[in-house]
Order: sequence, then C-alpha cells, then structure tokens
Amino acid sequence: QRSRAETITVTHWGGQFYGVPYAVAMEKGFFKKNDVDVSGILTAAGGGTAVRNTLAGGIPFGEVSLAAAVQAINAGQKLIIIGAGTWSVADQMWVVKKDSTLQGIKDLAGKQIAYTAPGSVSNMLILMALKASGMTPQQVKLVPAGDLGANISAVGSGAIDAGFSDELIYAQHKELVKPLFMVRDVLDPRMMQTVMITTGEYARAHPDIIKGLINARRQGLAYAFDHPDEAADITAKAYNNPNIELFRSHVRELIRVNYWSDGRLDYASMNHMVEGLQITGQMKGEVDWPKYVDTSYLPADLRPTQ
Amino acid sequence: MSELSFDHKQKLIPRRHFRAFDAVVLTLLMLTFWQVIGSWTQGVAVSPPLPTLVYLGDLLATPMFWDHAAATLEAFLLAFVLSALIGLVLGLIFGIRRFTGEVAEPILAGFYTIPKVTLYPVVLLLFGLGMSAKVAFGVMHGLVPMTLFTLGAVRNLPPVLIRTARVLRLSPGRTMRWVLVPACLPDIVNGLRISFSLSLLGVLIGEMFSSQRGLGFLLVNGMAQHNVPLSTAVVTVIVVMAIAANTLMLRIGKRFAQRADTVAG
Amino acid sequence: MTRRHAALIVRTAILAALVALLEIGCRFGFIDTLTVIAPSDMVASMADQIRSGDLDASIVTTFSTILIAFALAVVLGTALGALIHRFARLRDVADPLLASYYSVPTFIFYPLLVALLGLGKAPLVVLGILSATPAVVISTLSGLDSVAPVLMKLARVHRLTPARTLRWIVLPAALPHLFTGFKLALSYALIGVIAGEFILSGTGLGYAISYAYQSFDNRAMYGVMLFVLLVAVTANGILYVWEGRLARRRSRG
Amino acid sequence: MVSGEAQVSLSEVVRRYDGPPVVQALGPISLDIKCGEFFSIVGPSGCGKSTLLDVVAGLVRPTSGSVCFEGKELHGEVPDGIGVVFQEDSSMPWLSVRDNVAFGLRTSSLPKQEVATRVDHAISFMGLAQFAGHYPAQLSGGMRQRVCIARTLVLRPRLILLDEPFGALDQQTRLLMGDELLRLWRETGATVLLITHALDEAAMLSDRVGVMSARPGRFIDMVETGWPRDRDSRVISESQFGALTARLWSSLREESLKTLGRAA
Amino acid sequence: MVSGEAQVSLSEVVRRYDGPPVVQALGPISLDIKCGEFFSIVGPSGCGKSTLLDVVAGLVRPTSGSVCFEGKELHGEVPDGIGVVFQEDSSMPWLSVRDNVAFGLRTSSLPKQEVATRVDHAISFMGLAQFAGHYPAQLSGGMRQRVCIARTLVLRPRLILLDEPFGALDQQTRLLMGDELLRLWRETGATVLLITHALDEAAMLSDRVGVMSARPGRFIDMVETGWPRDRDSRVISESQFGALTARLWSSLREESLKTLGRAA
Ligand SMILES: Nc1ncnc2c1ncn2[C@@H]1O[C@H](COP(=O)(O)OP(=O)(O)OP(=O)(O)O)[C@@H](O)[C@H]1O
Ligand SMILES: Nc1ncnc2c1ncn2[C@@H]1O[C@H](COP(=O)(O)OP(=O)(O)OP(=O)(O)O)[C@@H](O)[C@H]1O
Ligand SMILES: [Mg+2]
Ligand SMILES: [Mg+2]
Repeated sequence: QRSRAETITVTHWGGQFYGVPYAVAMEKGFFKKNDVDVSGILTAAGGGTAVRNTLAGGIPFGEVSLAAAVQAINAGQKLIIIGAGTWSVADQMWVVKKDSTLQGIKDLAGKQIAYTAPGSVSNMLILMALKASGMTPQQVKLVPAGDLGANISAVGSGAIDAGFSDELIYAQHKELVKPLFMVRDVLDPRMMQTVMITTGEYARAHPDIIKGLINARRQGLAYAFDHPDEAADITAKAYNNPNIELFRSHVRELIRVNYWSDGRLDYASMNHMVEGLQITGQMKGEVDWPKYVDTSYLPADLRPTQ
Repeated sequence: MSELSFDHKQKLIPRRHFRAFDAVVLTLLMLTFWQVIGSWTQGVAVSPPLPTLVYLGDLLATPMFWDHAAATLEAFLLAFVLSALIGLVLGLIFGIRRFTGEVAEPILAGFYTIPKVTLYPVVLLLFGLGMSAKVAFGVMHGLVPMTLFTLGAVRNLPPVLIRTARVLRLSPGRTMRWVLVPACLPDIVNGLRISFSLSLLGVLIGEMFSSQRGLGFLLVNGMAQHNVPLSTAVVTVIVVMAIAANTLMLRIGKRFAQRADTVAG
Repeated sequence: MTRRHAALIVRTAILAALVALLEIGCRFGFIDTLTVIAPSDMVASMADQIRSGDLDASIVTTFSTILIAFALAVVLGTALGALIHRFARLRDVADPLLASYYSVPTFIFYPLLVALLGLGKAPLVVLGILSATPAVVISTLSGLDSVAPVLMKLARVHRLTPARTLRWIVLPAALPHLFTGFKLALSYALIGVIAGEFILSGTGLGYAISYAYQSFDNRAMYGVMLFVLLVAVTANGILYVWEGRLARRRSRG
Repeated sequence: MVSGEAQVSLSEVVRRYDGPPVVQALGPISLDIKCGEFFSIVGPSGCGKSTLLDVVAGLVRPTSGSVCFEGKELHGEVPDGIGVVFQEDSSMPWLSVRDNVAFGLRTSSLPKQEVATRVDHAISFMGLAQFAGHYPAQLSGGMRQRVCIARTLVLRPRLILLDEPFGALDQQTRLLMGDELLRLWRETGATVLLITHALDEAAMLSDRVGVMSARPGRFIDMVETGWPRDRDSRVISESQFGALTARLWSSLREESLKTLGRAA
Repeated sequence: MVSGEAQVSLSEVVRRYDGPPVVQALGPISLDIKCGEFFSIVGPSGCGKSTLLDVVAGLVRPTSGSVCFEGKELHGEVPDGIGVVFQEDSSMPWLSVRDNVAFGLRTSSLPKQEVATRVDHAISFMGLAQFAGHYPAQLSGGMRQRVCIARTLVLRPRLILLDEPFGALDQQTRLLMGDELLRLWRETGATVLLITHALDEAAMLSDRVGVMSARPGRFIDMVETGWPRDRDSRVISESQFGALTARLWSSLREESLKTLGRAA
C-alpha cells in the first residue's frame, strides 16, 4: 500500500454534516475501542473523487454518494455497498432574495432557477419538486450556478430568481435571502444520499476492520443523539469552524429530521434516489440491489429482515 | 533598462523614496477594491478586509492553522524545488539542442493543457494518496512554465555567446552554468516566479482533491461550509506569501541583472 | 527545413512509442482500464462522440469562449505590459503582483464572478482572460527589456511617437519573447475556461469531461480529453510554426 | 554651400556617467559645425566620440553645457532633419534588407514610386541588390553595416551623423563608399559629422578634422584640409594628403598611448 | 618555428547556406596553414571570410570538402587549442571586464596566482586597467573589442583565429595591438589566422596573405611577405612594404568592385 496514513474517506468531510458520526467516533475513541486504527479522515470534493480516494486509501472504506457508488460499480469497479450513511434531504431548500414577492414553488413559472451542477442532487431535487408540484421543467429556466456559495451570490445579486441552499448556509445569510420552499414540504425527503462502501476483496480479508468501522460510526451517532451539543462542538472543531452556535442548532435540527442512518439500509429511500438519477438521465432502469449490496458486515440487528 | 528615458540613473535616487510610498498607495487601493467588492456582494462571495483580518488574527493564534500551513509548505517547497530544477534543466537542454526542443516542446505544451482532474486517477495510481500526490500536482503545474520561459530565453540568446562557449570547449554543464543561466537570468527569474505561484496552486488543488491537512483542505472547508471569512482569510495568507516571495525573487533577479542593464545612455 | 521534418518524424515516433506502450499495457492488463483506457479506445470513443453530434454544441461554445479569452488576453496583456514598462514607477509596484497572481486559487471566486457577471458566457471568458493575461504581461515586460538599446536610439532618431515606436520597433523586436507568453496564454485560457465549465456550467467540453469523470465513464472522459488535447496541440502547433518562421529569419544557420 | 552660420553648436559640453565609479566621458567641449560642412572626428578608443555624437543628436543630454541645432537648443529630444548611423549594428532583424532601408520613408509623404526608386537605388548602390529580400541574420557584418548606411541616406537628412560607418568594410569598398558620400554631400548640401578611426579617410573626405584627446575627450587639434568642395578619393595622390595624415597621426599618437597606459 | 607540417588543412571546402535563395558563401577552397605561421585573409565585404573562420574553428561544417586540424579531421566539434575572436561583440554583459577576461581560465588547472597575473597583465596591456570592474555596457565599442581580444589571448591557444579584431580601434591603437600580437605569436609559437580589411595591417603582420575573391570566396592571390620572424610595426618603413600593399590593393580592387556591382 502506497499510502502512509491509515485513512478512510468521507465525502464532503469538513463541509457537509455526513461526517458528524465519524468526528464523534474519532474524538471519543470509538475506532480504537473497535480495534481499528484510523489516523485521519480524507475529504474529497465530489462523488467521483471520493470513490477514487476510497479505492486508493490505506483502508479502502468510505462514505460516498449513492450515485457515485452505483455508477462506479456499473463501470466495473470492484466495490460493494455495505451500509447506509445519510438518508434524508430534509434540510435542503430553495431560497429567494429577502425582498422577493415569490411565495412558493408555483410562483416559479417563467423564472430562472439555479441549482449546483447537472446531475447533482440539487438537479434531481428541483426536477422532482417541479414534477411533484405538477409543473414541467419547460415552464422554468434552470441554470447550473456552481456551489452553494455561487447560488447564494447569484440570488443576492439578482442574477437569478431562486437558488439552492441548505439550512446551514441559509442560517448564515438570513439577512440576504429567505426560504422559498423546503424540499421536505414538497417531496418525501427520504432519499439515500450517502452509503458506506469498501472493496469486496478487502472486506473478505479484513472483515473485522470493516465491521469495526461500521460499529464505531454507529456508536458515534448514538453518542451524538445523546449529546447533540457536544457532538456539534466536536464537529465544529474538526471542521475548523468557530461558529459553535450555528453548529449546535444545525446538529439539533438534523437529529430532529432523522438525517443519519445508523447503518441500516432502506431500499425505499435508495430507490427514491435512483428515481432522481433516472430523471436527470444518469441512470436507466431499476437497480438490482443485491448485485450492489453486501449486508453481511452490518451488525446483526441492522440487517434487513428478509 | 529604461530606453524611453535615457537618464534612468539619475532618477534612481528619488525612486527609492517613491517605492515605499507607492507600495502603501497600492495596498490601500487593493484594500479599497476588496472592501467595495465585499460590501457590494454583501459578504456572500468575499468577506470584506476588516472582518477577514480579524478572523485571520484568530486563526493565526490557533496551533491548528500552523499545522495546516506546515503541511502545505512542506509539499510546496518540494514541488517548487523540483519544478524549478527540472524545468531549468529541461529548458536549457531544449534551448541548446534545438532539435530536442523542436521535438519536445509541442508535446510538453500539449500535456500542459490537459485538464488536470482527468489526470487524477493516473496520479492516484502512480503516487497513491498523500504527500507524493500533492507534490506531483504541484510539479504538474509548475514545471511547464519554468521550462517554457527558460527555453524561450535560450532561443533568443545572441548566438555569438553560444559560439563563444563552443570555442572555449565548455562542457554542456558548464555552458549552462556559466553562459546560459547568467545570460538568461531575467527570463529564468520570471519563470521561477510563475512556477513558484503555480506549484503552490497545484499543491493546493492537490490538497483539495484528497487531503486531511493543509491550506487547501482549509479552503475546501471554508467553501463547503460557505464560511466566507475562512476561505478569504486563507486566500489572503496565500497571496501575501506569494507576493512576499515574488518581491524577494525580483530583488535578487534585479541585483544580478542590474549590472548587465546599466545600458549606454 | 529537413531538420524541421526530422523533428516532426522523431516527435511522431516518440509519441507513437508512448501510445503503443500504453496500448499494450492496457490490452495485456498491466494497466487497469479503470484508470486509463487503451489509446485505440480513446480514439474510437472520440470518433463516436463526434460522429453522434452530441458534442457539437459543446465544441462550439467551449472553443469560441477559449478563442475570445485568448485573443483578449493577448491584446490586453501586451497593452498592459507596454504600459507598465513605460512607467518605471508603476512597474516597481506591479511587478511582484503579477506572478503572485497565479498562486490564487481562482475557483474560490466563482461565486464572486457569478455575482458580478451573472451566469452564461461572460464569467467563463473572464476566467480565461484572468488566467491568461498575466503570462502575457510578464513576457511582454521581459521582451521589452530585451530590446537592444541601439534600436531604441534608432526610434528616437526617426522621431517616432511612443505609439509608433511600440508598433514599429519595440513589439517586433520583442516578439520572440512575447511568443513564450502567447503559448502559455493559450494553455491558460484553455485551462481557465475548461476548469470554469467543470464548475460553472452545464455545457461545454469541460462539463462533458467532469460529467464523465464523476460517473466513472472513462471511455467518454478520455475520448473528450483526447479531442481537447488534439485541438490544443494543433493551436499550439500553429503558434509554434509561426514562431519558428520568425526565429529562422533572425538566427543564423 | 559652406555658409557662415553654425548648424550645430556646442558650448562647454561635459558628459559624465554616474558610476560607480563616476566616469567623465567627454569635455568640456565647445564646437561649431557650419552648415554644409564635412567635419570628421578622430580620437583614441574610448575617448568619448560616440558620446559626443549622441549629444549632438539629442539622444543624450550633456551633464553640463548646451547644444544647439539650427539655432534651437536641444533639451533631450532629437530634432527633425538628423540622420544617424550608429557604431553598433542597428539593422532590424525582423525586416528584410529592402524593408530596413525603406524604414524611415514609411511615414513620408513622398509618392510611392519615388520611395521605391530611392530605396532600390540605395540598395543597389550599396551592392546589396542580390540580397534585397534577405534578412540581416543572413548577411555578413559588412553587409549589415551597409544596410544601416543606406537606411540613413535615403532620408536625405540635413545633418548626417556617422559613427565609424565603414568600420567593417574592406579598403576598396570604403573608398567607393567615401566617394558616394562626398557626392551625396555635395548634391544635397547636407552637413556631415563623421567619426572614424581611419586617418586617411578623415583626411580625404573632410573640410575639417577634429582630433580628440584621451578620455575625457577634448579637441586637441583642428585641421583644415582645404580641399575643394568638388573632390573625390583621388585627393589621396595629392601631396598635401601625406602631410595631413602625418599631422593627424602625430597629434593622435600620444593620446592613443595615453589611453593604453603606455609611456608617451 | 614555422615548421613544415600543416596545422590546418582545408581541402575543397565549400559552404552553402540553404535559402531561399541558396547562397554559396564559400569555396571551393583548399589551403594549408603551417604550424606557427601568421596567415592573413583579406577580401571584399560578404565574400565569405567569417564563414571560412567558422569552418576552420569547427563551428560550422562545410557543405562539402574536409577540414583537418593537427592531422585530425573535424566533424562539427571545436578541437582543443583554438582561440577565436569573433567579428561581433561577444563580451558577456553580466560579467565585469576582469571576469570576462578570466572567463576562459575558469576551468584551467593553473594556480590562482598565475591566473590573476595573466588576467591583470592582459587587462592592463589592453589599456583597460581603470575599467577592470566595469561591465561591458559601460564601455565604448572599441573597449569591448579589446576585452574580447584579451579573453582569447590569456588562454594561449595554439591556433588563434581573429575576425577583424581591430575593426573598432583607431590606427595608433591598432599598430600597438599588432605589435603585441606579433610578440605573443613569437613567444608562444602559436599559429595565427587573421581576417582584416586593413591591407597595411595584413602586409605588416603576416608571413602570408590570402586575397579572396568576391562571393563565393576563393583565393585569387597568395602573397608571401618574407618578413623575418622577429619583426614589428617598423616594417612599415621598409621599401617592400609599399610594394606589398600595392599588390594586395590591386588584387582586391576588382573584387570589391564586383561585389558592389560596379564595372571592373
Ligand atoms: N545564416 C546565413 N544564411 C544565409 N546566408 C548567409 C548566412 N550567413 C552568411 N551568409 C552569406 O554568406 C556570405 C558570406 O558571409 P560572411 O559573413 O562569411 O562574409 P565576410 O566575408 O565575413 O564579410 P564581412 O567582411 O562583411 O564581414 C554573405 O553573402 C552572406 O549573405
Ligand atoms: N553607459 C555608460 N556607463 C558608464 N560609462 C560609460 C557608458 N557609456 C560610455 N561610457 C564611458 O565613456 C567613455 C567614452 O565612451 P564612447 O563610447 O563615447 O567612446 P568612443 O570614443 O566612441 O570609443 P570607441 O572608438 O572605442 O567607440 C568610455 O570610457 C566608456 O567607458
Ligand atoms: Mg564609439
Ligand atoms: Mg565577416
């Protein structure tokens, strides 16, 4: 193995809150308790890179976006999905300028709406939201604007009528923008955003390590549920953000909307995500999950009862 | 050389005084520009100077920041030294051995235009995760400009100097060391300056692709959380560092070039 | 003449050898096709994608953006370089900033560009210009520095206005140096625009590459990349041939 | 056409180069060159001849003293009507021989036909007809020098400054060029200031020859040749010619020795 | 020390420059220069003298024919023991006068003391003692030329090639430099190949003078001067001297006229 550090990969570590259970597990020594030595957590910008980093890591274990995992497996990468990560999009929303007269998603007809990038979660969410509200994509003008920051600035400068955001970022720009609609108010927010993956080869050779990692994450999450403020503080430190108040309220909110899975897979929310991928044209047909998933590394009580 | 005014030398003394003044004026101008942009976009894209500097002050006080800075610095220094040395030698070789230059230059320039993301899987394959991959990214960015600047300089050298070196039967190494490098120094310094900045950028990009430490990681942090003061502060650090290094290199380059530049008036 | 042809032949041979090596490596499983695909597949994929016409719109937008950015960067960079060179005082303060500029991770300013310029072609053109101009300015400065003093005297004896001095003496004399900048500017304009498309837009070759990258579609990714590479090399080659023609005039042998 | 008024007049001109160390290159020099005069300067290497030429051309301001051209004092600008051939090769490497020669006429209001005639004539007179399409890098040292001479002469300046223009030419070619220069000088009525290190050339061509001292250059001798205006290289065979060169030679000898640091 | 064997021998050397148009610059030329001989070349401007020098130095391969130095044929490399002063200014602008002169001795195994002595001597002999710390841009044309001569001579090469080395020097300085060159030649036993356009210089310094035709250059006359080895500039006053220059003059005259396209 070329890598010196025994690292695992968590997509958008340092940015998105997928990483909270890992941050807590790290800080509280849950990895050690499960006999795995994780020296660090690798971040990655974007799904494709996350999967590639996972494959190259000392421990090829990662929490990556479901879409990237499925596409990688389709492309022939020898990966298996071994557990769930984050299974909700409840904190996502579209925002408009503070003084905007728009009231809800129906008012968007004929307007310019930004999302991040074609094929992204925000892309599928807006298409699904429009569909759920009985509108067609042709009624609006959809533009990819780049990351969430670019979305907010585009809205702020009036270049765009509505832009994509999440709770965390919205909370920091309350004086500039206001929510137009929350995704959870328009759609069923249960969509599998991230899953845990590893290579079949590694899992067979080191089942204990994989199981230990899954366990440690589960314990981290449990701890976070019990001590949300402390979990927020730990995450804020790991993410280099001094705005502890912001993190505390956000973690509480995410716990409230049942953001994280403890590892158990939920095929309904996975299929919901696949539906989104089909709408954006990234995937055709149903996914035959047994070919992608191996639940044997999950603790017995989390395995689906079939 | 200042050819439009031939009395360059006489102006030199007052110019020293100007310099500090001008630097202050320019800094103020840039701060104003920054402030205008910051307040115009209401801190959404760039945080204005004052909050950024306050934030930066706090950041600098944390050991965490120095950890990250040290990680970046280590990879960057390695990448820069490699880019500079390899680029210099390649540029010189391609410049003198015109044939190799004609063969290699288009390949090099072509390689350079490849979007670096697409090379990420290859870099992972060759260098794995971590330090060496970061350095590889740095070199991928910094090497080519250094080579091109050096090569251009050698091509534009007065041929009689190379003929002199040949007549003195200098070995290729010595020709480089004693004739080509000093004769091309101004261009080499320019190449170094660009290469410096780009290998830094390359390392940062490498850190954004895969990292757990480093300023690039902090930057991703700031961007992903939309922590605008953080990303602006990190960029400020990078820019200040680059400007300082660039000023230094210019000074050194000038010290050498001045002698040659005291051109007849 | 013959030497140039020889260079072309050797270059082709080297490239052919590299390509063959890669081909063999991929075909016989030394290289994982999940990392790199065989060159023949790249070519086939490129041909497929071009023939299908899916890329037509992207090709037009991307290359027109690059071309605009490159042309503006050359004009702007040369003019700026001449201006800075003219005023020694300006130069003292501007010089250190010029190259430092490249260390700035410009992509963090995408939100800024979006806020300032809106969405569409403008921010991409600006990105291209931003990344290409400093190289032109720097090489313009060093080119102007290298103009032989006797030629500047000549300009004064012919009582040329500053503008004419620039047009008739300084720029032609500095041209060989400028080419270094032009060649880099071409690369930077391309990199800037394509990188911008990765992030900022849903069209263009940059987007096509990033889309393929994200979805692990190596075949598509390397196909488009090869196409970009070929165009870049051709454009570079044109500059290169032009430069060579000028250089041959000026040098002995 | 040697009229009484001075076309160029220098008074107490000094030129110093800021060091380190400070070098006084020239002067103090006072000199009047009359309209239509053919004036030559000889002097040891490094004595300030080229510096003097730069000062007269307005390319360089004297450190002290003043320079007037046609009655107007120069303040760091080159006045109209001056043509200069520099000591260094100043051909433009990006222009062909023809374009180099035509360079100064680019902006002139002359009819195209006239420009072409003048350029072609200058090129073929300089023996470069076969090379009109060549670039300077393809020429020998002497050929490049001839290009620069042609470029200056096609402009028909009122004051022609020449800094060792025939330095890279063989003696026969020098003679022929000298004759041509004389013919041109006669026909156009221009004033000529020629710097040369060939004493015979100075003696043969000039109305007056100034001999400069070792650096800092001052005039230590001023020799009137007394040749008729209508002269050519055949004056070499005149008896005065030998006497003239001998005088120049003896004035110069000591200065050159000084320059080289030998005993006088 | 003029021994019988040839140090340099050219046979049927031709040099062509690929055009467009193709220019035949030189030859065919066959020539032997004997060990320790002082050989000069005169010829009209552009006849191929510098090209010939490049060929002898091994800097340029002849298009056809062969060149031998000390019995070994050259194949595009510069053999050991050759020193060249080029027609163009080849001083290195980033080095002071002293460093320029010492440049070639950098790699020598001589003791430091000896290097310093040689360099200082060469500098002061060239009259540059006051300027040892100056940079070439601060020197006059003639001074830069002297720097290049000094740089070559400190190396004590066995074959010295000089391309119009005194072109920018005044006549007195030329004479002195010529004497020094002769002294050096005598003391070191080196062979000298001198290209010059001053016929008196050629006649005074050389054992043998080759006169070249207009381009493509070939030898049309070969004049033995018959001076004793132990000579100096005083030979000018000898009666043969006049005859020699007259002969060179008449051989050359026609060729120069051809070059300039005038009737012979
Ligand atoms: N690089 C080149 N390309 C084409 N032609 C060339 C080149 N170099 C020299 N020539 C031609 O070769 C001929 C001889 O040139 P060379 O420099 O040897 O002349 P020369 O005898 O040294 O003249 P001069 O006394 O003026 O220095 C010239 O006619 C010149 O035009
Ligand atoms: N830019 C400069 N800086 C310092 N000193 C200079 C500069 N230019 C010339 N000099 C000095 O001024 C003196 C005169 O130089 P100039 O070029 O006028 O001599 P010259 O008479 O033309 O000599 P030559 O016959 O060798 O061309 C020289 O001693 C030289 O060292
Ligand atoms: Mg001079
Ligand atoms: Mg020559």
